[in-house]
Amino acid sequence: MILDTLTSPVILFFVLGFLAALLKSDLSIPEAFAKAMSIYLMAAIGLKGGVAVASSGVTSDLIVAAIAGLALSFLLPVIAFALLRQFGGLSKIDAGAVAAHYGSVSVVTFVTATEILTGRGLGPAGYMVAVLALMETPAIISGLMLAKRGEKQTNANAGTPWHEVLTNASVILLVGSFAIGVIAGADGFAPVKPLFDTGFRGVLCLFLLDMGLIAARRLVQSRKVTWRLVALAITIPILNGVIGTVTGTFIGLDIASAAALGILAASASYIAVPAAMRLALPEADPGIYLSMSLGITFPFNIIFGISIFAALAQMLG
Amino acid sequence: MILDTLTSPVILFFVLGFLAALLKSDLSIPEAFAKAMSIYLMAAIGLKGGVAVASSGVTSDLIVAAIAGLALSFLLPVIAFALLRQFGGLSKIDAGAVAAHYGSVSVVTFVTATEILTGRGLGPAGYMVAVLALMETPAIISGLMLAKRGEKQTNANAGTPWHEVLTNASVILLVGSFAIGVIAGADGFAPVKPLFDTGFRGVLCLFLLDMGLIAARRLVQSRKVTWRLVALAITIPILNGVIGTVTGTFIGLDIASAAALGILAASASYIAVPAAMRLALPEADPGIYLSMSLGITFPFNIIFGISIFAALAQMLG
Amino acid sequence: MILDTLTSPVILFFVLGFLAALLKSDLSIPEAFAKAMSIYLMAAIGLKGGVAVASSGVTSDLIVAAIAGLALSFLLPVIAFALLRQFGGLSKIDAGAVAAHYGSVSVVTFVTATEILTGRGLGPAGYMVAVLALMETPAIISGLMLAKRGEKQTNANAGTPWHEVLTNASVILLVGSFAIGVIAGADGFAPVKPLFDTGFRGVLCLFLLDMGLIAARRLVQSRKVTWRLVALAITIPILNGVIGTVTGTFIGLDIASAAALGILAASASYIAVPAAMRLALPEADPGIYLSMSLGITFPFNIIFGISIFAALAQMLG
Amino acid sequence: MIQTVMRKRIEILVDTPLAPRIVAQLKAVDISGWSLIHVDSGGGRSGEWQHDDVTGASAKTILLVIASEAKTEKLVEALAPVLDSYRLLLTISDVQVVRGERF
Amino acid sequence: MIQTVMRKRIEILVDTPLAPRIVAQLKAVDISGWSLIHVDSGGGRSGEWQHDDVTGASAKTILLVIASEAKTEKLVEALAPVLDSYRLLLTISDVQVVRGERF
Amino acid sequence: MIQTVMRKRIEILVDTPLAPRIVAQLKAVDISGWSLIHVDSGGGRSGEWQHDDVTGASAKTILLVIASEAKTEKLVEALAPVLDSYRLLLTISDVQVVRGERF
Ligand SMILES: Nc1ncnc2c1ncn2[C@@H]1O[C@H](COP(=O)(O)O)[C@@H](O)[C@H]1O
Ligand SMILES: Nc1ncnc2c1ncn2[C@@H]1O[C@H](COP(=O)(O)O)[C@@H](O)[C@H]1O
Ligand SMILES: Nc1ncnc2c1ncn2[C@@H]1O[C@H](COP(=O)(O)O)[C@@H](O)[C@H]1O
Ligand code: NA
Ligand code: NA
Ligand code: NA
Repeated sequence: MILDTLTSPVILFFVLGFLAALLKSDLSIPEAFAKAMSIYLMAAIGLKGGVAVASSGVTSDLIVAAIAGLALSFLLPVIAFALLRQFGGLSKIDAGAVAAHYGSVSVVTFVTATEILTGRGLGPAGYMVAVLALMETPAIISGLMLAKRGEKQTNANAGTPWHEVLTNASVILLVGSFAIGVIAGADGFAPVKPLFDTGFRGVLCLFLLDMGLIAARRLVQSRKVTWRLVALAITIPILNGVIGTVTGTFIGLDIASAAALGILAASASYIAVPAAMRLALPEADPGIYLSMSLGITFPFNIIFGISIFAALAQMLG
Repeated sequence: MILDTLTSPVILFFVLGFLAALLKSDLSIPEAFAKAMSIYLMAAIGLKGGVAVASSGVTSDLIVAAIAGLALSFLLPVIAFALLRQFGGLSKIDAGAVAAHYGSVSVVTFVTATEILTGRGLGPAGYMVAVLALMETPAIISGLMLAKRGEKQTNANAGTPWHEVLTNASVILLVGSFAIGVIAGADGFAPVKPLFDTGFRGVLCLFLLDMGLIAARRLVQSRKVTWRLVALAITIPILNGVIGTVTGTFIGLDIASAAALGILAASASYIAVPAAMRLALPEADPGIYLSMSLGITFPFNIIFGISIFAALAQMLG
Repeated sequence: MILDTLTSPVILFFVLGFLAALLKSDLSIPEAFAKAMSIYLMAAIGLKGGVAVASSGVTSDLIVAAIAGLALSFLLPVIAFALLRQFGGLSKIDAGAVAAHYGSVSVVTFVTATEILTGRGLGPAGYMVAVLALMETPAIISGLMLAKRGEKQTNANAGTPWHEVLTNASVILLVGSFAIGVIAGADGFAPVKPLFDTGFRGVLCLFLLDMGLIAARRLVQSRKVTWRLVALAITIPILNGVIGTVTGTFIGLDIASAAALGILAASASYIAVPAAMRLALPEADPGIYLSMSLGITFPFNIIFGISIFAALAQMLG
Repeated sequence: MIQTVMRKRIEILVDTPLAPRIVAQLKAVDISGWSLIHVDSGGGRSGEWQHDDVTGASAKTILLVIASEAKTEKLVEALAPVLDSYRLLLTISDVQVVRGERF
Repeated sequence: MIQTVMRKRIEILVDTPLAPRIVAQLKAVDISGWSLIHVDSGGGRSGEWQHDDVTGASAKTILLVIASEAKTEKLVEALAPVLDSYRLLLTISDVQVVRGERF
Repeated sequence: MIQTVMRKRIEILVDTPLAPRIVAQLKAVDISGWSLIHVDSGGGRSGEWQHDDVTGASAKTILLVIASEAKTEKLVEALAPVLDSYRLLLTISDVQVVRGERF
């Protein structure tokens, strides 16, 4: 199955980008174009999820999955924090910042997983997009709580940046286009479908080309990641992914959606959370959390994680 | 009918952007991508208009509509100028600059209207694209004449920037791709149709998302717009739109094209004219004309204006 | 046949851009968007070539064409160098730098030719994409050898920048997506085909619009191009194109592929080679080589060259 | 000759996500104007970086501020506590300004 | 040691659509070189702005010019009439320049 | 008052493809930090140019470096041989730096 993944153009473009950066090629995707693609991908996935929920309605599965997602995002940082402190040897602040990343989710990992699973007839339910959006922020709160546990009084400047967290671009875009999808329904979606559906996988290829470049450069430029942290950047997603997949199966989700919940749990944020951490914990070292989540966990999930948790969900389901 | 408009994804994305900016979200569309989309939209609309005229030929309707458009663009600033001076309390220079915006047109308002009207079986004639292009510049000239009326001698530096006005990007692009459409015809257009036709509405969604952000930020950041000016930024487009729709009906255009002429008259430029005014009337305050045209009139037209003038055209027609 | 070319939207957009720049319009395509389009075009052409080879297999034609391409790229600079020194009056260093451009290839010229030839039922074989990639770099080496012939010892700083030349963005992207096409095959390509195939010509239109602007601005801003150099910027591509087409026919390629080889030989690089020359021969004047390759040869090939070499291949074939 | 006055030109290199915080500090010491200059990439003791819009967290920006000497001193005092935790690079030089009354 | 000479470093913050006019003034006083630096956003007494390519009218740019003192004075004189109407921000400082003959 | 120290502010305008070479020179003289500022366009004796990402060869960039006087001198010496062939524009000015120990 991993081999299967490795012949998909989507993954191959990621590998191409990764190799190009390791070879120190001057290949680069203009930032504006990369950001445009990420906006497109989020709008597309939000719309499609919303349209799916518009036709299925609000089911009990949706509600159960939403609660499970919220709980996972809130609780997974606790385990990660313990590992990062004990085994990883990080300071309380750095450990809290990194833990928040692993509790939150990576939109691109989810999108790639959806594409690959759908290609195998394992497309997750539309409401998983809502779960994705819900899982972005709780981890930020628990990460900050862990980082500041035991401190007397947090000064105003360093408190949780509630406003930024709740109105952050990816949350607004996902929730907003999900809502538009729900309102417009399949009929309203039809006229915009050519752009948001037909072109989707091609754009994902080019976006993953860029993510490969960014991930490998991040890996090469990082100076502060010890071997223990490298090990954790692979162990934590496996652990989280297993917990997520088992939870998904246990609460009765279909196989594909349980796999998707596992992948969400395994994925680490590299958009919303770094921005929030830079604001709320400026003392935490961005070199550590970006190298781990973007340089190691992201490629691991794209190439191995997706297949692993899909296989696990099929075994359990 | 307004409700109808409000469930179209195209409009909903505009609303999403508007709300995101009001919530002070950090959502933003990269400038380069926004400009790319506007170039795409102008090329697409130009091509489609040209292809339509290539098959219909140059009809008397086309000629009559073109003359009407030119006249409207030249004359509408006079009414606006009087209102802005008397009721709005603006200086001669600021009033002239603002009036030029209201005589000229907004390409995006036209494009959005075309999409929405076509969705209701009310697609305007292809030649209206030529009318759109013709209406961009005359208002600049009459706006400048109004602003400088009574001045002895205008110094060279502050004269009409003829060259910039006539070769401005949107005029060149609209006229150029219209001409390409005419030359290529339906057969020549076929191979490029997938990009310029199929993807059109989806791109319009993302572009209006950005316009929502820009319009709301402009509204929030503007400090110089009095309540009187807010009232005029709604009254002038209504007045102009009614004049345009009535004129369109009167000169014998079909219902859809009369509505389109109304919408062109109602719309206010925020690309070609601000650039020209910055050059020709640097003393005029850009805060005023951009806030009015982009912050108030543009959203008003997108959400209400299009439906109002379409309804009026149907009543009259 | 040239007239035929001149009514294709692809070429007309190039002409529009060219005229807009000559009129000193402020029309401009955001750099990030232009670069994004060039990445898209290279990925698309690489993929399509790879998929074609995946189904045809490695034929003897492919191998013969590859060898011919390598030889042409390596040898054509020698003729160009002699002409540039003798007739053009350039210094050894400038002549070597310019000669490298003419031995190498222009991806966009190739892509445009492929589109136009395919439109006439003359689509070149898929493996020509591999030939394109192979022809990019040998000319750099022979250009540098010519520029430095007779020098005792080249200092380290000014040696051939092997690493940059071999990992340069367009080589990596073409070779990489060619390989992805080969691995994925027609089945793997299917899901991404809507983006990379259907939208292709439309994107090419917008890209050529930008190339028209860039080429004309380059032409206007260049101050160092004498009439002799202008003449050579037209003579060299004709000469090279004839050599390439004859070679292609002689080694037994089909008519379309022989024409394509001619066009590759005629085309002059304006991406990979200028970057390499800036590094390896910083003393060479970029004003000369960019004006010749981008300002004169590129438009000449797009508007006349493609048709000329296609006609020649048909005559010979 | 046109009258010029001496003012301070302050350049603050800051992580883009933190820039609004610095702007808030400017306003707090009554400095009313600033400009953000686009920085493409850079390197320092903590490694190299490129501007990247996807993970905005690693981009940097230069805040350019013209201010009077008195306000500049106040600003430096105000930024002192975060200089290290925000990893700011702060430089100050002298400039002649035309129409300097406004600073 | 390499020879350096003292020149003026002029920074002019200007609305992007007006930049060509300033460049024309540079040429008029015989200054032959300039560079345009990208400004992303800013704020002043007339509110805040972001670079926006759609309505180009509200973007700003920094014109960086190295020139001799004599030419700088001429430039400032030449720009004096439009300083206010163009809302220019103009600063001048001293710099050491290598290969300074050309300015 | 916060302690500031005097350092040199070096601006090097260079063709973007050559920037990595200059950065290598910085490292060679033990300067550990630099920032690349985005330049949109410009003009000089050899004509005008716009930043263009398609043919990257004609874009330019400003390398901004804060360094001690001693390192600055070393850098200028090191760049001397390529100043002309690379067509560099190099300016040096004085700045006050907070936390200046690191330069
Ligand atoms: N003190 C300052 N320092 C740096 N930039 C400034 C300053 N004041 C104004 N600006 C810039 O100039 C623009 C116009 O200023 P104003 O005319 O005061 O609104 C602002 O938006 C800033 O980009
Ligand atoms: N006096 C100057 N002030 C600022 N930038 C300059 C100056 N002279 C040249 N430049 C920049 O350096 C580039 C090359 O200059 P040149 O070698 O004179 O053509 C120009 O395109 C400008 O971007
Ligand atoms: N000496 C310097 N001159 C210019 N920019 C610098 C310098 N040192 C650091 N920087 C910038 O500040 C960023 C952070 O520096 P550091 O904290 O030393 O890693 C670097 O990536 C550069 O963009
Ligand atoms: Na997670
Ligand atoms: Na109007
Ligand atoms: Na060639």
